[in-house]
Amino acid sequence: MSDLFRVENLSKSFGGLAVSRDISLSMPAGERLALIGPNGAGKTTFVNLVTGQLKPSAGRVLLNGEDVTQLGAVRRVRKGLVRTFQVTRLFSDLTPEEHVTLTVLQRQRKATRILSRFHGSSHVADEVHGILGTLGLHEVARRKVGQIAYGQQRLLEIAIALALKPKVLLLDEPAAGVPSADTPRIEQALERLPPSLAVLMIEHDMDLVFRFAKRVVVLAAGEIIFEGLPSEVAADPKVREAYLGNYAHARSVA
Amino acid sequence: MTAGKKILGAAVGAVLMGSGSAYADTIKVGIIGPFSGPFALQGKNFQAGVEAYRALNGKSVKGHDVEIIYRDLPAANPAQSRALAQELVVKEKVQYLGGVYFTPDAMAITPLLSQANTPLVIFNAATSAIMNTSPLVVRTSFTTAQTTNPLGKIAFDEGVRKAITVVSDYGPGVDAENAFKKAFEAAGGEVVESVRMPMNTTDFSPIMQRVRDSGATGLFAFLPSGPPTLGFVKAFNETGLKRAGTKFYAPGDLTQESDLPALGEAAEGLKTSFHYSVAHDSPENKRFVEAAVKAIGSADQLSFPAVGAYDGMHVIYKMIEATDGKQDAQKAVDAVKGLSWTSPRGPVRIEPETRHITQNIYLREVAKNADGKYINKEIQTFPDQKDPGLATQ
Amino acid sequence: MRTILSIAIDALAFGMVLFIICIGLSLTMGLMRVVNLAHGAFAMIAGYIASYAARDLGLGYAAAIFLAITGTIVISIPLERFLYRRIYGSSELTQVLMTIGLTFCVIGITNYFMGPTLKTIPLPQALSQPVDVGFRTIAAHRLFVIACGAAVAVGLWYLIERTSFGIKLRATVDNSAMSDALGVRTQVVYAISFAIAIGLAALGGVVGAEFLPIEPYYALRYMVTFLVVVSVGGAGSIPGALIACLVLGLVDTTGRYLMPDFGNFFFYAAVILIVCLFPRGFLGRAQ
Amino acid sequence: MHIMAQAGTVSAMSKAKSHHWWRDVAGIALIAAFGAAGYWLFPDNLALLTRIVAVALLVLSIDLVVGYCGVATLGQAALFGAGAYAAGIACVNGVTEPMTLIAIGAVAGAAAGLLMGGIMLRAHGLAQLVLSIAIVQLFHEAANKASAYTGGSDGLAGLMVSPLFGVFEFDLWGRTAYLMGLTLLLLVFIALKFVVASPFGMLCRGIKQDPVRIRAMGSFVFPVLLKMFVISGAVAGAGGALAAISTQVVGLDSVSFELSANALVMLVLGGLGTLYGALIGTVIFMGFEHMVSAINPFHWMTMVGALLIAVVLAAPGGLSSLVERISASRGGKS
Repeated sequence: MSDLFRVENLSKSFGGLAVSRDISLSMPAGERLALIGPNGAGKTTFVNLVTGQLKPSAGRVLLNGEDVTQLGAVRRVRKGLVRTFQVTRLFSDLTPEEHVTLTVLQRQRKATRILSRFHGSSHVADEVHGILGTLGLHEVARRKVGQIAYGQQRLLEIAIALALKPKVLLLDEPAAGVPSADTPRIEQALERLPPSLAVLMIEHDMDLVFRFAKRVVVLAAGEIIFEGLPSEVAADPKVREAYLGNYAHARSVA
Repeated sequence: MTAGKKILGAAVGAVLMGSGSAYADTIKVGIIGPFSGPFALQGKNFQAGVEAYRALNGKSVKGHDVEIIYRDLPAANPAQSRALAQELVVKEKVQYLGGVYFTPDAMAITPLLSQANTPLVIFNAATSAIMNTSPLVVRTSFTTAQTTNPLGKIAFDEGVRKAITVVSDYGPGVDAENAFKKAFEAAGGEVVESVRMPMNTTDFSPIMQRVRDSGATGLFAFLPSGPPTLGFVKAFNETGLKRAGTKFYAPGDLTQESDLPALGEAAEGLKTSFHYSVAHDSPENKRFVEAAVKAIGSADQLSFPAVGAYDGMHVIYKMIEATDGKQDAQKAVDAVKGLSWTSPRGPVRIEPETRHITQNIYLREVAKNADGKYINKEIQTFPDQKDPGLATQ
Repeated sequence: MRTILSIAIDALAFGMVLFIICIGLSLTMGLMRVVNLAHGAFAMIAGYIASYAARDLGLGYAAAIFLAITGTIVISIPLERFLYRRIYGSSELTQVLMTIGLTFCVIGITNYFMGPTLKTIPLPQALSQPVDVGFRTIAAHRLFVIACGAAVAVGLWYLIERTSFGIKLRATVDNSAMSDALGVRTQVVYAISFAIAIGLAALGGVVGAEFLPIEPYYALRYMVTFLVVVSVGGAGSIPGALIACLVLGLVDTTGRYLMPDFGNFFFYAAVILIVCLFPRGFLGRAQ
Repeated sequence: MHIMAQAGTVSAMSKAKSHHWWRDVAGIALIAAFGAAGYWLFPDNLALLTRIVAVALLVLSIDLVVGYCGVATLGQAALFGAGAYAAGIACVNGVTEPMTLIAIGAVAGAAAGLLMGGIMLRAHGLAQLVLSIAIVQLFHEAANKASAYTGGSDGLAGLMVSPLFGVFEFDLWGRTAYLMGLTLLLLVFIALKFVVASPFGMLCRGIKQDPVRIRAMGSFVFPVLLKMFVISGAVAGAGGALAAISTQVVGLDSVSFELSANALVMLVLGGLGTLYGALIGTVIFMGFEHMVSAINPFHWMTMVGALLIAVVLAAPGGLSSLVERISASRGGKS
């Protein structure tokens, strides 16, 4: 039970259609896990189940040994289970600074205060600028999000997640849609994630996966078909069968 | 010659103006009414009554020109009512206020009157209690209790022993229900059921079903004039109540003349009691109708609010006469206490104690006149009716 | 039993009037995403035209209905072209602002030209008779309204589900850019749908005039009822609107029979209950 | 040259915060100036101006839920009316001190806001709008039914409010009422400026744009919106109480759908999501309505309708966006 994060026999079906079947996996602190699989394998569904956006049909989610399956999305975030979104969900007329400030205040349970100024606390401001600085967003800190580059928006997604001081971080395709010139900045950001953090990353870019992950899990048709080292993935016959075409394709594109 | 006369007149006027403003001055009268919105027709009738009076009796009293200022208050809205009254008094410097269709609007104005030194002559708003809120209010319309009262005895005399009342669920509706109940029970009848329906009811079939189930042989109804009356009367006919011989009584709001072309055949034979029918047969009324139709533009649109306004203007003119153009609300009101005259509706009198109008109430029947037009034909007169609501207080 | 049947048939007639008028609004709101608060204004315009045709021109009832529908659609064409096209895709509140403005204008203009009195549309002899249906008498007109409602429901269902226009309409609604690329002339589809919606409003205004009498304030007086019915049914759904009209008609009619003093309480309490149970309306599309 | 330009942007950025602060102070001063100008320029129309102030409070309260939280409502008059009736009933029963009455109205409005929010926030979009309509209709019906307390359709009359601070009477000329109303409006406006600039205000703006994102940030949505509903109820209730005090009558119109709809129209006319838009919309709409209905009491509705259409065609974001656009284009030219 030393695992920081554990998923046991998680299943989900919509009507008669099973989209997640009996998924179990666990992550210790400091884990760097990549979850890959062909389109429609149920990767985002898995993240939605784990973070509480969807209710599982069966199975359990444990955080620090505590069963959080019955908790809603908000409570799970507050316990340290944090995600980013595949398609950025940001507030287009707010600035990155405002996004992260709001997140930090929320983490400190000060976000619902009426009798304080939004930019009032210098402690908060220092932390916010620290986070934005780590991710290289200080230059655009006060521009409206609608006006900054998409790569920077993806970084902001990560910044918001970090501002929540997560224990487990689920990154849903952090580099999706980012022009290849900007990918290194994302990679850099991933390398600088706090070492104790357990990170699960869904990603299509296999180069990124190979550089980032210590362990790889392959999901196909809602089931885990492989779990092991990145170097072993390519050789696995099941993976080759389910995935290789896409993988080869992805590689050639990258 | 004429030019010379004009110049002379102007010169005399200028001299008089210089010597004192008591003569060729303008006295302003502010009229508040629903001139637009869902009750625009009633407001138009206010205007027609006022204009008819001025057409027949001149636009000045004892040398004081009378100017009318209209202000629109589309629906019951006391806050706006007060704002309009305040503006009329303070900004437009009116000496008299008139009009007011709804009770709450009148209630919002009455607290201002003594400070404004302005009398209010109500052309319509028909709740008894308004008269108690200020000594400077005079009313030339009617109260619902006043027009309803005779119906109780009429129904009993026509053989109805069990009756059901159906009224719109608001102030005047409740007044009507109480008045009929009291009068009918005093005559010896029994009200077996009282139904109050929401104002916005459009389908009356379920109500008629209830009337049928109640076993009553007489139906008393009160609805404000307007679109729902049509549905109500039609539902009464279509559900077979009319054929079954159920007797139908209502105050005249239900068969307002402007609704009659629409109601038409459906309302034929319907008996209502009211203080005024456009078809009232008297020389005064003929004169009035002719002038009012000219003012309103179409004979179909003329109905009772016009006569309230016409008589209201009469009262205001008398007030101006009595005060000789000086602003003195108490003197003006005192001057019309006990005033009696022959209105287009018949003989009327301002009761000195209540300042409300005492008048004949008529039982009328919807019938075709010689031209094939539907009218409220007067068939019985109940002379000299006071407001029972105020009389009991 | 007689009472229950009697109430049911009243409820059916009232519900069908609501349905005929509201289904057009449901189409504009659900398929074209325009909150057209001026919908009732078009029904009212049709009522005036029919009244004029029948009373002043002496035309028959059927001719009056036909004239009212075509007349109203003709009036609506320039409005669609110059006003509504500007607000397709705008925020709902902007649409509300404009269509309320339009309603005010229509009311003001009607009041000026037609006067504030009630206008009736004389029924033909056959429809104005009470008919004995065994357990009670009912106005033939009510039966006619029920038939009209049923015909509209079936006709619309056929149009949308079974014709090529229906396919184009649904495609345009789901993805107008894609439909454009596939050669569907979406502007035309919108214009035709708008005309159909207005035509239905017109039909409802005329045949429903016995329930909702024609007068200038008509356009605002029933606006809330129409909006509520459409939302309860689920905007854009024909069976949804039908169910909503029948259920609300039944609640309203029964409530007014059982406890007339609290008639409005029943209606709005039912609305709150339904909306809480079915947040998208009975058969609303997923948002 | 290039360096200077860069330095310029940096200093402009660091100034951004204080710039906003100054803008708010200037805005509030401007409102106070307009209010005072109204007092001097239209001393004979103070009852109208007081009514505008009361309605402005209602419109501001709608802006809080519609403009800042994205909750559509056509039933806000329920909260306004709750305040008006609470103040009215208290006054008839012997509580006649005007400030106390305003407080009573605000509390009643807040309570009604709690109830209304609790129901409305269960739904979204169109369904939410319909819930708001149903609620205001039920309030209206309840006020009509409870005529023993509310006076029903005849209105609750006979409010005898004692003079403000024991000195200033609520009289025919309405100076006390107007100045008290204006002060109330300014105080509320300042308070709301703080509310919308607080973390809570920012959270609401976030919820308006994307509640899912806000949940993923670890914040609940429902209690936040409910809180805003309560605040908005207090503002609307204070407006209702002001209307009751200044007119000394409370009518059923104060809990009507029509008032709610008109107020929403004023808000959209002025522009959502800036408190200024609410004030601009109220003043323009009511001022215009008053003007055209005085010129032609019979057919003014057409003119108001034409105004609304014209605004949609010319300034789809409301009049305040027009002001911003003009000032932006001026800035661009200079």
